Amino acid sequence: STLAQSDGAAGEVTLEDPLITNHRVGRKGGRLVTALRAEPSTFNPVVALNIPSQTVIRRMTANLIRINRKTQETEAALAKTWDTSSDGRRFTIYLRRGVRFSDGHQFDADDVVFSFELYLNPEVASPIRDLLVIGDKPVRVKKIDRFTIEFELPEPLAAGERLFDGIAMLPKHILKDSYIRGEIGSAWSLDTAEKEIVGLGPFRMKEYLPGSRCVLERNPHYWKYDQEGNRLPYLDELVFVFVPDQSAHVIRFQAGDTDIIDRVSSENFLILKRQSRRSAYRLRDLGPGTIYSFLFFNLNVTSGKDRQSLRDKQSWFRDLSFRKAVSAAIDRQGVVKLAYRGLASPLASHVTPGVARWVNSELSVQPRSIAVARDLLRQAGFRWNRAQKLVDKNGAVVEFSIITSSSNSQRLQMATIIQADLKELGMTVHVVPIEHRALIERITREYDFEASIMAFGGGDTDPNAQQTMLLSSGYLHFWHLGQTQPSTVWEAEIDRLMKEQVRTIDPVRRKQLFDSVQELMAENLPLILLVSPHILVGARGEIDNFNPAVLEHPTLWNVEELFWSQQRSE
Amino acid sequence: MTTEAELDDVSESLLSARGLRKRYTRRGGWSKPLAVQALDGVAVEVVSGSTVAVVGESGSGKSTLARCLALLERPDSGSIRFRGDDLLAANRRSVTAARRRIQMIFQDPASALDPRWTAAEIVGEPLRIRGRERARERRRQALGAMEQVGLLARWADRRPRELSGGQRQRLAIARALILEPEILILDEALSALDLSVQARIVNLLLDLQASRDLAYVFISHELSMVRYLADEVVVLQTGKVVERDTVAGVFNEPRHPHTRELLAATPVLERAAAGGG
Amino acid sequence: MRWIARRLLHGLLLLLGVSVLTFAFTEIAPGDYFDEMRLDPRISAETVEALRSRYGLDRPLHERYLRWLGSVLRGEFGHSFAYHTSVGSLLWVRARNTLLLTGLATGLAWLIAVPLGAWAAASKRRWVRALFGGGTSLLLAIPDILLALLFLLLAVRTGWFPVGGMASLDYPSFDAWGKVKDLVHHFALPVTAMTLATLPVLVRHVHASMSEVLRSPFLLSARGFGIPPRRLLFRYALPVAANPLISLFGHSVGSLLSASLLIEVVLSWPGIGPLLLESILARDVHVVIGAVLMSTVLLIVGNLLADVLLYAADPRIRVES
Amino acid sequence: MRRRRKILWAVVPLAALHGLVLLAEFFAPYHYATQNRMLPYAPPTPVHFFDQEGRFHRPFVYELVPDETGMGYREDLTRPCSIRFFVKGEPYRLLGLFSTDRHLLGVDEPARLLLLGTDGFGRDQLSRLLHGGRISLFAGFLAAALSLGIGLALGSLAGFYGRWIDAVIMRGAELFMALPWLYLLLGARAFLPLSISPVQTFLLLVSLIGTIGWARPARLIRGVVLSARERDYVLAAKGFGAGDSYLLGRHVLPQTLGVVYTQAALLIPLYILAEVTLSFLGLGVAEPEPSWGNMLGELQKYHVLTSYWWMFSPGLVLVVVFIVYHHLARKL
Amino acid sequence: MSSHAACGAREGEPEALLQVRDLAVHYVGAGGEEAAVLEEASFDLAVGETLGVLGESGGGKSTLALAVLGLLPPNGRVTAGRVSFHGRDLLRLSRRDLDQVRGDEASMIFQEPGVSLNPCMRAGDQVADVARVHRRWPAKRCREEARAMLELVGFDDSDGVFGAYPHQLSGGQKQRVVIAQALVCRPALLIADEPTASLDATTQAEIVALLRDLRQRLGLAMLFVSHDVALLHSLVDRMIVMYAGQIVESGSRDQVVLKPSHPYTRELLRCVPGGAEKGVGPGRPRLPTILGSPPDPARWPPGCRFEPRCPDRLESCGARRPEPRPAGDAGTVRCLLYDD
Ligand SMILES: Nc1ncnc2c1ncn2[C@@H]1O[C@H](COP(=O)(O)OP(=O)(O)OP(=O)(O)O)[C@@H](O)[C@H]1O
Ligand SMILES: Nc1ncnc2c1ncn2[C@@H]1O[C@H](COP(=O)(O)OP(=O)(O)OP(=O)(O)O)[C@@H](O)[C@H]1O
Ligand SMILES: [Mg+2]
Ligand SMILES: [Mg+2]
Repeated sequence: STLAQSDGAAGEVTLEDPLITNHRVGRKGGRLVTALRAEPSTFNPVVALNIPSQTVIRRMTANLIRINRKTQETEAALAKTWDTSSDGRRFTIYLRRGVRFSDGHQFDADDVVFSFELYLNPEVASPIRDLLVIGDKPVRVKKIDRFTIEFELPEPLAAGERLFDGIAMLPKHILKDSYIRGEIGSAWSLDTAEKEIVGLGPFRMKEYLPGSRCVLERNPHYWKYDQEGNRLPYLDELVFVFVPDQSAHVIRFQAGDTDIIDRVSSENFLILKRQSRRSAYRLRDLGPGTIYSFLFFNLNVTSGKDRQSLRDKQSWFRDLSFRKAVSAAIDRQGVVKLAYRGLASPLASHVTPGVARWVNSELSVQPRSIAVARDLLRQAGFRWNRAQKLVDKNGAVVEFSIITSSSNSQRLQMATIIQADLKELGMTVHVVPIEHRALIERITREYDFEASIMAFGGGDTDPNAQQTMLLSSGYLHFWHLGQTQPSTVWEAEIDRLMKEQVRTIDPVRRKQLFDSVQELMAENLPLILLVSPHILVGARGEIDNFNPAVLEHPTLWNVEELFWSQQRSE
Repeated sequence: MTTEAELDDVSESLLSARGLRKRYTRRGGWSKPLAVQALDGVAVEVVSGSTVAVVGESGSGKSTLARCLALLERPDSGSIRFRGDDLLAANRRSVTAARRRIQMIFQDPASALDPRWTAAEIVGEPLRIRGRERARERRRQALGAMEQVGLLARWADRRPRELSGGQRQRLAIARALILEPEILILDEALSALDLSVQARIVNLLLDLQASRDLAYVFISHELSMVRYLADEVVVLQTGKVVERDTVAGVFNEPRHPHTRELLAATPVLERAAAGGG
Repeated sequence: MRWIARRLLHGLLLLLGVSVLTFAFTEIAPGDYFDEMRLDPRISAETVEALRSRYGLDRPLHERYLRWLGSVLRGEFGHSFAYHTSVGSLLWVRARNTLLLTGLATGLAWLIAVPLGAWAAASKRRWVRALFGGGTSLLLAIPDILLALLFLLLAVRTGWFPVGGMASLDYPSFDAWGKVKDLVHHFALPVTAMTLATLPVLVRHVHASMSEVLRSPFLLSARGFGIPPRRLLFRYALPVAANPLISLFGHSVGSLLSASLLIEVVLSWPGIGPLLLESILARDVHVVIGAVLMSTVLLIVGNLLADVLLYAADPRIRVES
Repeated sequence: MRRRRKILWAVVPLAALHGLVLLAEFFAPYHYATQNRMLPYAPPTPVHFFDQEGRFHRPFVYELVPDETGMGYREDLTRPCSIRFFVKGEPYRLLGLFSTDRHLLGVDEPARLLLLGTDGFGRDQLSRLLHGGRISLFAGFLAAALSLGIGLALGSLAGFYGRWIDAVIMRGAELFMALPWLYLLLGARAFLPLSISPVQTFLLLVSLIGTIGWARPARLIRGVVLSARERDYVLAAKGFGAGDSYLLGRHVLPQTLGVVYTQAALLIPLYILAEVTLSFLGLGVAEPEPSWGNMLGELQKYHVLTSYWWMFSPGLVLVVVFIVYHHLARKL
Repeated sequence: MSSHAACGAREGEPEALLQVRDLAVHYVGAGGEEAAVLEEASFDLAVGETLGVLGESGGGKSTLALAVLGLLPPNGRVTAGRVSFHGRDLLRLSRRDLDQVRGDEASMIFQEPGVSLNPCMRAGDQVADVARVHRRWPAKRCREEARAMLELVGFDDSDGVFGAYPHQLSGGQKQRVVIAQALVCRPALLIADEPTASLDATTQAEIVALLRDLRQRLGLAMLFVSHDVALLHSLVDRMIVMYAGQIVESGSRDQVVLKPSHPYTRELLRCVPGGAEKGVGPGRPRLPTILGSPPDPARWPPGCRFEPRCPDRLESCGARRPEPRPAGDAGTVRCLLYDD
């Protein structure tokens, strides 16, 4: 394997082509404190999954190519430049020369090859691997010379270079041993010595205090410079304090214990806003992010006697008029007002307005109309009994349950609102909050539910990232999982469109294809879209270059550029 | 010293115990269990209509003997015969029947009465357990028994704590008598009472003995009372019988040094002129 | 001391039983740790299955149990799925933090409860009794969670106290005095909340057992020999009243790890409570079992401690050996 | 006599409370689930006696309308709306028996009588409080009864017969106290069908908790039984030929009543509160059904905690109820 | 009422050690009603003298003893009277000053030795502690003093006893430790409330012998409460007899026991089973008793309290309250029979 021909690396190279950034030049010094909702579970990019871990890891590591969170376009990172072959299957990446890891060791193609080997090895079972497996075949990586690598995709992939954003480059000299021992999964865990965690990001690990905080310090070997030739980052230290409770985040921000805050809930945002006149912080409502919440019905094919009542109800759920009526009855404005205090946007497409590049702007939000809903139901053969309850053709009373995750109060609120809305249609709805794992098990494995409210989002904005949900065979195709053949015409059509857009390199054509997909989704309502919450962030007024974006990580994506415009009085 | 052999030929005895042994182990959390030989081969013979007194210093096993004789505690070994039946080998039914014939008054009156019950309920309890009479009849009989021991009918609905010590003790006696037992075991039943009440109860006991042929096992450390009441005296010391004799024998010619010690220690009122009062 | 050996054996069996049953329980609860990944668009179902089998989640229960037992023998107490590390090291730090909080609070609560309860029991003044009864009733009646929330509100409104964390970021740079001040500052709120939560029960018990002892004749006798009131209360009555209190003390030692859950969560204390809750929700099974066993150990230790103390404090038990 | 009077001090308020809660539909001005989407987190409506000119009226309120900031509310002073008694409102079945639509209190349209303000859905907090008490109090009762029932049975068996029965039961109790029951609850929830009503689900889970909670009372009761069976009157009753069941029923168990009452008074509040923790795990009472536990749980939201003081009302009610229960426990 | 009529107050003698005048005590019952359980109790106790208190159970003997040293339970209250001890009125002393008297100049021991000792302190420490509190000696000296006292009360093995906990001692030993506690500061007065009632005969004899001996050696004055006539007669110099909260008779021991004046005393003495009445078999003669029962302390009869049970009652007895009057040599009696 690649490891066999290890350490053939030649001598030292000085940083010949640093990345020169283009932003306001800042001043060095200071410490930035921010809170994490949970403690990172690992510092190992190979196995890291949850947001807290990735938030920390991404400040300590770098990618070959990254997606600019603001423009949502790709830009050079460790790769100085890259070439894409005309069929979109082959990428040649030219590394910056003389880049060093935070321990001073030089970074070159061997590290890249090593990193991909880790990610791709099925034994390691890295969650990243799935990104690099396209149509059942993994990406091929080839070292051309010390600073050039060639990647070959098994199939053409539109916007394939976006893949590199999620893949951190790892130091071969540090991780080689544990990889050979087969213990890469538990390398760089929480009890690893701080010095051993080495990366290419703007910061490196200084101190980790279990349960309370982790402190990163400036990486002295970072490869970005500002226009005046100062090496980035500006900040001396970046501190993550672990604060499990949402409210506590706000409290600490208010108290000045933390300097930057993201993922503020709408209520808390309003509280902060009320006080911001008095205090020195800036709050930003970035508008809808990539998250879309939706109500969906169980359209899975189930067997077994105990599911008989579900199958009876599915005759309603499969009825498009029924779904349309439900959608028409939902007071999305009410949801925005009550569950998000106005800081959310009702949705027309499952692509949110936050993804400006891809959203189909032709689609419009369905206004609430009980009359329309009633008409739809009546035409579909539903009636109302004397007690004003909705009954179907067979005289069965329409009654179903909506399960939601008990740990998410917004979704619970939405369910409660929908419950009241549908009551006006004569439907009896039970809201059943259940604990998250139980919910997932019911939806993904047992298909034992009637309807549910969930939300998707995050990750890349590119349509490719939505395949798992949109393709009828996708494992996030929650309303009907495990299909070998598309079970409806429109699902077949979506499958076709999605497969086509993957292969289409032309961005305009791709957009057209994806617009059609959105239309089909909106017409057939497998997901009854609700709202997209706004991304709400805040930062202390003295933080300069603060340039939040809706993509992950909203406030720290450009942490190397942040600086204290005046030394904080302490 | 009396040997068991001496007792063997007493054939008309009502209750006879032989070779009673009882050992208690006290468990502290830490130490190894501590054993106390409370009874060590005790033999007692009770003839109907007679009074056997048991004396001895504190901790000599008097109460243990009483409980064993009343069949409320199982001795480790030995035999207890009531009217000739060996009760330690008998079945549950005959034990229950025998228990009703042998009643006991406990040393501590505070613990012997359920504080939640009224006087009439307490006295009527044995009837209730036997379950033959209806509630009204039970109460009637209970009131009768209370009257017998000099308790007023208007106290029938009081609870034990509302009665004085002497009254409580009398309540216990009334309760013990209601089943018309043949043997009554009194474990220091009179010690808590003052002189005049004590005298009243003693008189009652004597009357009952005369009219019903009741036998008593009388446990006490007040030797003057023992001397007055008992026919036979058994002296216990650390679980063993050290002397057994008639009252006259024990008081006039005590044989065992322990008995002599006991006698010498009791102050006796010089009555030379007291009668003239 | 054979007795201690027996108790320890007992404890060991209890631990074994608890671990077996806990394992069985985790089986009953729906879902497992890797289910969460099923919602992640980047991760395929195959990867999830691969991970599950890597951690042995596809094996039958008894096999998993034996594997876990093996790791206990190695001192690792299993492996945390979420934290990719051995449960032992993971739990230890949080347990320490929790013990710091609850230990301080429990100590403080006892320090207050004993004199307060004794004093109230001895006092003949009506208003003292009324105030005492009312005060403890009120404290007893305020649910822990409400108490914690009120303290949070206090901290937020006044800004006098930091919310969460055990020390400031700059802690290492402070001088000794600064360190002390900083610690007091951070500990004040959670420790007070915790103390107030445990106090009323303790005070009630002290009061009850002291009242009983104060009625006992030997105190009257001692009073008859002119022993002054304070000495009477603390030197004479308290050791005798200690008996039931020691069991209570054992109990409060036993619950050192579990008593502070709500307060830890609300006041963001980096203790074992939030971790346990998170692990239960995340089905990070070994962490849960580890935490449960840890508090069972404490339970056993508490009982043992109570017995030892009882032995030391009560000559009636001690001298017989 | 005095004792009885003191007990009355606890019993009367408790009885009144239970009455209020039982007849919640009548005392509550609105249905607990009626949302008023224009009035989320409205403060308690001020009740007035004097109008703008200072003239006295029967009590009346003004309609609340959102204020200029869009964050708060102000009174629409143009139109006073009188408070009336025995008004017609939403129909309901009283105690599940009579259909009626009369409510104790009401107010003229378009104002709403929100004496304790509203929650995030604009639902009347007072109405929810009254309804919520029904579930909470009942749940507390149910669970406590189960714990005590089982505890009494096992504890008295252990104490009375001792030996191996005692050993087995007490080891079991230790085990029970150490186990992480949340898992069992999660598991149990998974087994319950989704279609049964949230209240039933909750009560089932509460019963489970109650069943599990036997260990502590059992230990206490065992202690009492242990000392009670040593009493001479128990021995005496044996002397009258009494059997074990008589001794247990007549002499031993009555002794434990004190502990049982005290435990009941401590456990009921405990179990009422258990719901807060349960809600945390999604096992509490589901929306829109109110209970004191899930209403109190709202306070965990920072904005509710800091901004809407009237949302503390369930906490206050709970504290009062608990004080009364503790008082009762001490006097019994 | 007047102090001149004090029972047992002997004129012309040297100043008494303890002078009790018109002492009255009320108890507040559970229901709130008050009961006057002690009334008009007056007596003197000279240095080195032993006074026996005999009487009906519930007659107020313990109450009297407790009231003298201010040890009444919380629901008891002295409503009138004076207790002068060494010339100081104990009833007017503050708790602090009273504590200095108790255990130092006057001590009290109770009926049950088993419960009079602190179960959690070593016997010797309990004795030493009394010395420590009153004398403020260094600890070592206190211990020595305690050890000496333990020897004095008859422990040969004073070291062993010193380190023993109460439960390791027998009833008699415990009572002796209590006595040592009471005497370690060499008080002038010892009040003993039925100190031997719960002990068995041999132990009782030992304790009584000890008290007799100590009285001699330490010049101790004693107030000795008991209902055992024989015991009192063998121990005390003078006796008072109490019935229903009143002192009904007082006088020298022989006078009270051998020539009782008050009908109650006479009746009481008749109840004592003596050797004379012994008999064997069912034909045993019955013991004499006093008819009826004592009155309820909450509702005393208006006249003589013994009147309902008195064999010698006069017609006026039911209505007139008898006052104490002199009888015999330096005795008193409270009975209308002796009114002239
Ligand atoms: N249930 C028991 N458990 C352990 N030891 C006991 C028990 N009952 C009695 N003993 C012990 O047995 C011995 C004899 O006790 P018992 O009560 O029979 O004496 P006693 O002669 O009645 O004494 P007293 O005159 O004090 O009543 C004592 O040492 C006592 O401590
Ligand atoms: N704490 C108390 N509260 C109310 N009444 C009491 C209290 N203590 C004693 N008494 C009552 O006061 C009266 C006198 O009691 P005291 O104890 O002085 O009698 P005594 O002569 O010592 O009797 P005994 O010989 O039985 O000890 C009795 O009627 C008794 O019931
Ligand atoms: Mg005895
Ligand atoms: Mg007395």
